[in-house]
Amino acid sequence: MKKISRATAVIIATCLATLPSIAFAADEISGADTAWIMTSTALVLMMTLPGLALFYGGLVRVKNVLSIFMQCFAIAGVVSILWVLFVYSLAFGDGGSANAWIGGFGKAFFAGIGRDAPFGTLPESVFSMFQLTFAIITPALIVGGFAERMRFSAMLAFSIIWLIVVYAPITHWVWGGGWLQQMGLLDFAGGTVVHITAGVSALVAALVLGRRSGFPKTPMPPHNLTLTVAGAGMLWVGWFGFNGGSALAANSDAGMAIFVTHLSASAGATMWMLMEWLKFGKPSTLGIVTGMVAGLGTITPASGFVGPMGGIVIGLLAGFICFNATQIIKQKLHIDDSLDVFPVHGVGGMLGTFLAGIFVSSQLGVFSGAGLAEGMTMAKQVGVQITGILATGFWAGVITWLTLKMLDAVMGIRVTAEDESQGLDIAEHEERGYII
Amino acid sequence: MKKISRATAVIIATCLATLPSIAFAADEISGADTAWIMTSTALVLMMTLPGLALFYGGLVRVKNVLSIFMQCFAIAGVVSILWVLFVYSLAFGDGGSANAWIGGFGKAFFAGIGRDAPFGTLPESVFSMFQLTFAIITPALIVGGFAERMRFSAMLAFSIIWLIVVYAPITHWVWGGGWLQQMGLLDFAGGTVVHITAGVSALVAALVLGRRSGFPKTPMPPHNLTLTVAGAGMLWVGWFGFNGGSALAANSDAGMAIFVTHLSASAGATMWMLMEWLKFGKPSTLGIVTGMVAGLGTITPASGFVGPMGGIVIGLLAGFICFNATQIIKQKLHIDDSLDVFPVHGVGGMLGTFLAGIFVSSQLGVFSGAGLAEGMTMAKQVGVQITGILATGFWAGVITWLTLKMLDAVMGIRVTAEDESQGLDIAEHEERGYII
Amino acid sequence: MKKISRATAVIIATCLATLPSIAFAADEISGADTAWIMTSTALVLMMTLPGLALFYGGLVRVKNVLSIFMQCFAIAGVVSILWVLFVYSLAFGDGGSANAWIGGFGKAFFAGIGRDAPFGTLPESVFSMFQLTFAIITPALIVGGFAERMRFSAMLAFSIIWLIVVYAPITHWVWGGGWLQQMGLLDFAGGTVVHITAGVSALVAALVLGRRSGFPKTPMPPHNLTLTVAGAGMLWVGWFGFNGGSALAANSDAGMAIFVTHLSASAGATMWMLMEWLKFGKPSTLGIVTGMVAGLGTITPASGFVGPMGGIVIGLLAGFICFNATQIIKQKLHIDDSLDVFPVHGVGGMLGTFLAGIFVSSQLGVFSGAGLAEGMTMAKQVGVQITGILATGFWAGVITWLTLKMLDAVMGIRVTAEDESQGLDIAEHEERGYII
Amino acid sequence: MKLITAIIKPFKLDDVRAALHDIDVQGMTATEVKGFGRQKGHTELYRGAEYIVDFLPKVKLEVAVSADKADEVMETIASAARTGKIGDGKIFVSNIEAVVRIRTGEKDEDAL
Amino acid sequence: MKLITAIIKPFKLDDVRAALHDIDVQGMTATEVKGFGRQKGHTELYRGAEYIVDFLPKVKLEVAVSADKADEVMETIASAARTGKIGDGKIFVSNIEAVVRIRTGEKDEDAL
Amino acid sequence: MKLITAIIKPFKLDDVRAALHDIDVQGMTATEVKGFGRQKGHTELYRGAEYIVDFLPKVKLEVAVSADKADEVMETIASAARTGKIGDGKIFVSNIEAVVRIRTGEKDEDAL
Ligand SMILES: Nc1ncnc2c1ncn2[C@@H]1O[C@H](COP(=O)(O)OP(=O)(O)O)[C@@H](O)[C@H]1O
Ligand SMILES: Nc1ncnc2c1ncn2[C@@H]1O[C@H](COP(=O)(O)OP(=O)(O)O)[C@@H](O)[C@H]1O
Ligand SMILES: Nc1ncnc2c1ncn2[C@@H]1O[C@H](COP(=O)(O)OP(=O)(O)O)[C@@H](O)[C@H]1O
Repeated sequence: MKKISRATAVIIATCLATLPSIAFAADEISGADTAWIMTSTALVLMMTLPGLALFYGGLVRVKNVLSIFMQCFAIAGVVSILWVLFVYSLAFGDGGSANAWIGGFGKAFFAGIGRDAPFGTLPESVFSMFQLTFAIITPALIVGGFAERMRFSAMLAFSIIWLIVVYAPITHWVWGGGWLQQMGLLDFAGGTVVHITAGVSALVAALVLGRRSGFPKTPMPPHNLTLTVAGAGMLWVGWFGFNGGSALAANSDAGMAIFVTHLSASAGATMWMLMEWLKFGKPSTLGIVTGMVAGLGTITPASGFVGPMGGIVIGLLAGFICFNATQIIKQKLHIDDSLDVFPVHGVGGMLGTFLAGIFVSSQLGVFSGAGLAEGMTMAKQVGVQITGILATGFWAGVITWLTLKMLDAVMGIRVTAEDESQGLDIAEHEERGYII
Repeated sequence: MKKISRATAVIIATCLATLPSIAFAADEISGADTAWIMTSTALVLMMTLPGLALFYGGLVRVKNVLSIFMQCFAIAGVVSILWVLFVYSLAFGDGGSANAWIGGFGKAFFAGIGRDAPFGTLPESVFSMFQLTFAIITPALIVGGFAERMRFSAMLAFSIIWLIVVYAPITHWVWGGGWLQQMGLLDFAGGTVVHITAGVSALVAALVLGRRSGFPKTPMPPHNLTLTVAGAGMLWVGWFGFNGGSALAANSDAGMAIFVTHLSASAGATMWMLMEWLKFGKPSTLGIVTGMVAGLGTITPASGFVGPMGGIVIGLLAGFICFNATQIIKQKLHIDDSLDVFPVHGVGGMLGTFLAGIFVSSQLGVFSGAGLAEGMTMAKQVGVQITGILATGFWAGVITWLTLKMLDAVMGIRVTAEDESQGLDIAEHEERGYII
Repeated sequence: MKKISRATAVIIATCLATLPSIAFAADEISGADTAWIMTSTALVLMMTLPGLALFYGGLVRVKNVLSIFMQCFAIAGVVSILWVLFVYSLAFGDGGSANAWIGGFGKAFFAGIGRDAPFGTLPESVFSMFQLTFAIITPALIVGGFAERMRFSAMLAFSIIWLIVVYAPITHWVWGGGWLQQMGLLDFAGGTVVHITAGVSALVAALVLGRRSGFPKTPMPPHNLTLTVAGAGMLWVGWFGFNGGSALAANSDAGMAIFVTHLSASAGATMWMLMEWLKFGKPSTLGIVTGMVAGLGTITPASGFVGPMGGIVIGLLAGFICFNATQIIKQKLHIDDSLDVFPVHGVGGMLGTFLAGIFVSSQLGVFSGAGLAEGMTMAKQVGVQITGILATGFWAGVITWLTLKMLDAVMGIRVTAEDESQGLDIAEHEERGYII
Repeated sequence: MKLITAIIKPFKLDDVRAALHDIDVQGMTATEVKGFGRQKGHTELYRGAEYIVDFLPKVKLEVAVSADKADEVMETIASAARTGKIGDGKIFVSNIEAVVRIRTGEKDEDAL
Repeated sequence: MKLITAIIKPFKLDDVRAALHDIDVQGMTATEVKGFGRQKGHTELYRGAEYIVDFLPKVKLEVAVSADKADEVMETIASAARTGKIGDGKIFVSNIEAVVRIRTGEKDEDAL
Repeated sequence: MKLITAIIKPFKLDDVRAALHDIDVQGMTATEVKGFGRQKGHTELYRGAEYIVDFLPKVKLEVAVSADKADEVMETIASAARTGKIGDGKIFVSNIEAVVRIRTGEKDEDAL
């Protein structure tokens, strides 16, 4: 019990910080915590640029590699500007009477926040910048669902609307003092906020946009797995900042979060390798890195709450379940969620959010975690977790569907068949990846 | 006013440290600051190796990709050795009566500096190593000006002379207690020291060496934009260490520097994308990453002084002005500054140094920065900034011109036409980038 | 003398920590140290994934690039799981009466170690995770010895046995309170534990497996030096965490370790470049990055003990000696240590472990280091160093030979000639690196 | 014997191969080539520098067949490769005087 | 009809195409090839292992033309591709018996 | 003059070149091609999606020789390229009517 107080202190602090209280009046900025969160910020930015860009870029056909890069960079640019203008305020500001649902405009333009204003033990600039890197990677993850066929302009419009209507409120619900946080949802680093929202939205986008022409008959193998592997390595490393940084401090919570994150990635990779070995006779590089990402996505919500052996179990389950999910979505249902965002991130996020409610328990022997919060039972916690999964998945799915339908009517979301066959690099950006 | 005291404390401290005083006698090494600056050092090294090497390497033709890598690595090797021998001392040592212009040899061989000797709140080894990463990237940036045609041996000779005669003194002027620092020049992380010197020198080198054969008639498109994008991502991430580390502490100045750096990169990228969209009908990956670099270079001198909204404005201006500068230099004037070092870094560095004098002001509403130093007016500050721009640009340009002319007479600086057509990889290094 | 107390405090602390004492009862976790070691952990992981994977991947022929990646990722996955199960305990646990040779199972499953349990000034989760990244990279380095011809399943079996029988005990000898540590061996960051063990094992593996078919008649040039250079840059940067993190604190020892690490890399790169220039007429990119790795590997054991000028000398010697070693092993002896692991890491590790005993001295003028421990003479220290070199090299070599012979009898360790000619990517993993 | 050389659009390769397979032609050799013709290429822009890519990626297919089968093969390729849009490509027929199967040393018609 | 096959230096491709364009030949097909001949390649060194690259990158240009135009085309290519240095390449002329334009089904001269 | 075109296994290229060198043939041109024939390709698997690669990488070697040397060249290639396993490839011989050496303008036999 004592332990959970530490593990959740951060979350409670975050919550309080959004209230117009004087709770932090006496807070001091900690150099160590600041150093660590600035480092984590760099690591999480590296996850998207160049990490995810390379990971995804290698998976598409050679004619679309730049379109992936372009989408990742454009999202980073536009999201960052909107973040300062008002999205940070919507996510982490005080929403007054609507605070259960959404923050207000009090922090718009980052105005009125002193250079030295503390947020917990961090300068608020550092907290806001750290969170911004999460707001960048989440819409960038969705790109994998509609890769190789969406118009660039429509992609940009979609990402902007999605950021404001899906990402900002859900972040507020879970981390900004909103209803899910009040309810006690355990989501340390973004199982719901990042992975479920991205995974579900990618699935919906894949369905609304339709399959790539030729799918599933024509093979569409990755054009350059060296990029994918380079990106995978950066994702693994960067995730230490993603989960470790979510402790918002350089302490043992951060340290344990990194440890379990690493172990889950390892277990996910190993399990996926074994599944392929058993099922197809040979394990593949693409498989092992996919298992790694599944392990990473799945541990994310649980990373601040579970112990090393819990982390391994979560990773093994991630490898097993996400592997099967991938087979079902693409090979059985023939849904062209092109880069498997839903089966890996969506399913992983759900699984991890669920398992966080279990492996947090301090009653599981060597598999114990930090312990449930005072007054919580495992059953009650799991109920909260399921509520969180359903609420965030539902909201993300519905808004994505509505937004894309609306955009399709207004501007068209899919490139012409000719542009698709020529490739988005030439058709949308007039350049080619390689001239070798 | 209070705020500027913090923002400039570092600079003043740096200045004092170069005097033979006992100012730091009572200083304690801070673990947090040390942790952050060691991290920043790693980030800034990553900017050059592999960041800049990949960024530049992707932009040249396939036959010259290794020559770029080789130049970056060789510069890193040779500069580092010279740094310890005497260049660090010239830049940050005490120059005695000549201290306004150049440091002395007191710190040569890093001799007499104890393992635990403090420099501000850092071990001096950490400060020196951090600064060394700046001394590496600056000559490496110049490589872009003479890419694809300079002899390797001449490149090495040039870089060595340039380091000693341009980089060391200018660093001393601006950060080592020299005349520009005394005058109150605001250059937080190297708008003058790094970007103006590199940009101007690259332009002069492009002029002295002459155009690549075939330019501008023959198209010379980038051979592998996946390298360029990978490098661009590392530059973005690494710049957090470049600007954030220049606070020399893990505090809110570092945090705000990172925040504005990120925002300027985002705004620069977005603006360049919009410019291309408007002017050419389609935005490109190469464009968006170039805009990002322009935003990063431009915010550099200002990054410790401005606020988030100021950062966005600086980034937007960087995107707009550097975009047009690129068009003018290459398309109109047909100067073969091959990888656009001057229009991006040189113009960006000038612009940012200038704008630092404006957006530092605390009188600009939501666009306010940390505030002018006591006794400064905006007009006076802008005057100082312009002095800094002119002095550093002039010195770098003249010395580069003289050095190259001298080297051309002594050893020849350009490869033969045949070697140029065969490519530097085979001609100068007997190896090829790809055997696929 | 005073200085060495600091430099060795860490090692002594490590040693004590493995004893069932209450030595650390009063220890406090330091936020700054925790921040730095978490950062270092990320940096060292980046060295393997994607660093080493890319470095090695670029050096093989195009048909085997994925097999290298696969081996690196699979090692990371499996080693990490075993680490928590019992390998960490064997390396750093208390071995009771056998403690001179091996740790016990007391820390198996990471059980009984509280989330906040301190290890020195770090949470133990952070110490264990940092050490895990070393346990990953060491077997991954060996991959270079048997590249392009070993069966994936045999590679996995070998790595597992090697981790348990070679890596765990040797780590215990040197850092876990074992006999070499008691004897006063200076190995700051793994000259013996990592580089000698990996280098010798790679050499033995190359001999047991035999040459690649066609070697040395058929040329087998690197297929993609852009990968190798990208990986090289990440290795250089990551090594700051490897050596700097080995101080286990954010202090001046860490700072100086980074400084000398960087200088040795620079000197190694420069020296290799000069050697090629003199001997072959042209310096190459592959050469300069190989020299860099030689400089890094060689400084590793010495990095906490020597000064900047000592670092330069060590790097120059590394470049010179490892260059010649490479020529001898491959060109003269025709041993197909395919990616030159022994001449670079093995010879470098030996050289550096030896030189640590010399340049630690505080009697060498500008080349002085931190000073010998009390009661040590240089002769005695060098004797200890040589003992360490021989013991670790011998153990690693013998066990590797036995393990491979055993595995060859049981399951076969080499792919068929046909698979070798088709390439491991298709034969073992059914995928291709590039479809461009 | 005749050598049928066809320059076709790359994405038609699978269709053509299937069609040839149906008429019992199993051996053939394909090469990636750059085609210049009536169909025009595209423009690329790099930092404002225009770069006109005037060639189009095509596949050259070479099939050696006995003389009496040449017409059928030509027709088959032509109809499988046709999209009706500019740039569909050409078929050339030339004479081969001798053929050897390297593995067995078989000659001429037997070697096809 | 004739097939003119020219092996030329890669950097001469643009000149040759322009020259052919001037004499009204618009269609042609280019392939990247490796040439072995009198002109020698270069040496590459990787960690001391010497690697002799004895081929040279060349471009093979294939142009089908009517028989009466063959000589003019040959001359044009030869003069546009000439640098006078070793390795300039060769031109081969062979006979084509039939041509089809896939898009339209046009035959022989009409199909060129 | 004759054009000998051989489709061979890539790893046999060096042997074939050496063998031709021995009988004084020095010029030739090689192209990387994809072969379809009796020899089958392999399967690739990406996240469970099967991808059948039915072509095999081959090298096409083109050698122009005087008519009287054609048989010797054919035999030489055939024996140097033979492994006896399926997929060894084919050799085709066709007629060349004219040859030009671009550098000198020499014609026909002199140009080889
Ligand atoms: N005279 C020619 N000789 C060789 N190849 C040709 C010739 N004309 C056309 N080709 C090839 O055929 C392709 C298609 O020709 P093009 O003129 O674009 O369209 P179409 O065949 O529909 O008229 C070209 O890209 C080129 O590869
Ligand atoms: N007998 C030949 N058959 C086919 N191609 C040839 C022949 N001889 C030369 N070539 C091609 O022509 C190119 C140039 O030939 P080379 O002997 O180097 O110079 P030159 O043509 O100036 O005498 C070679 O690289 C090769 O591609
Ligand atoms: N009729 C053909 N026309 C052109 N190329 C052919 C033909 N038949 C075979 N080839 C080429 O020869 C190669 C070897 O043929 P294959 O049937 O696999 O084996 P083999 O020659 O041993 O019977 C093929 O991959 C293909 O490139």
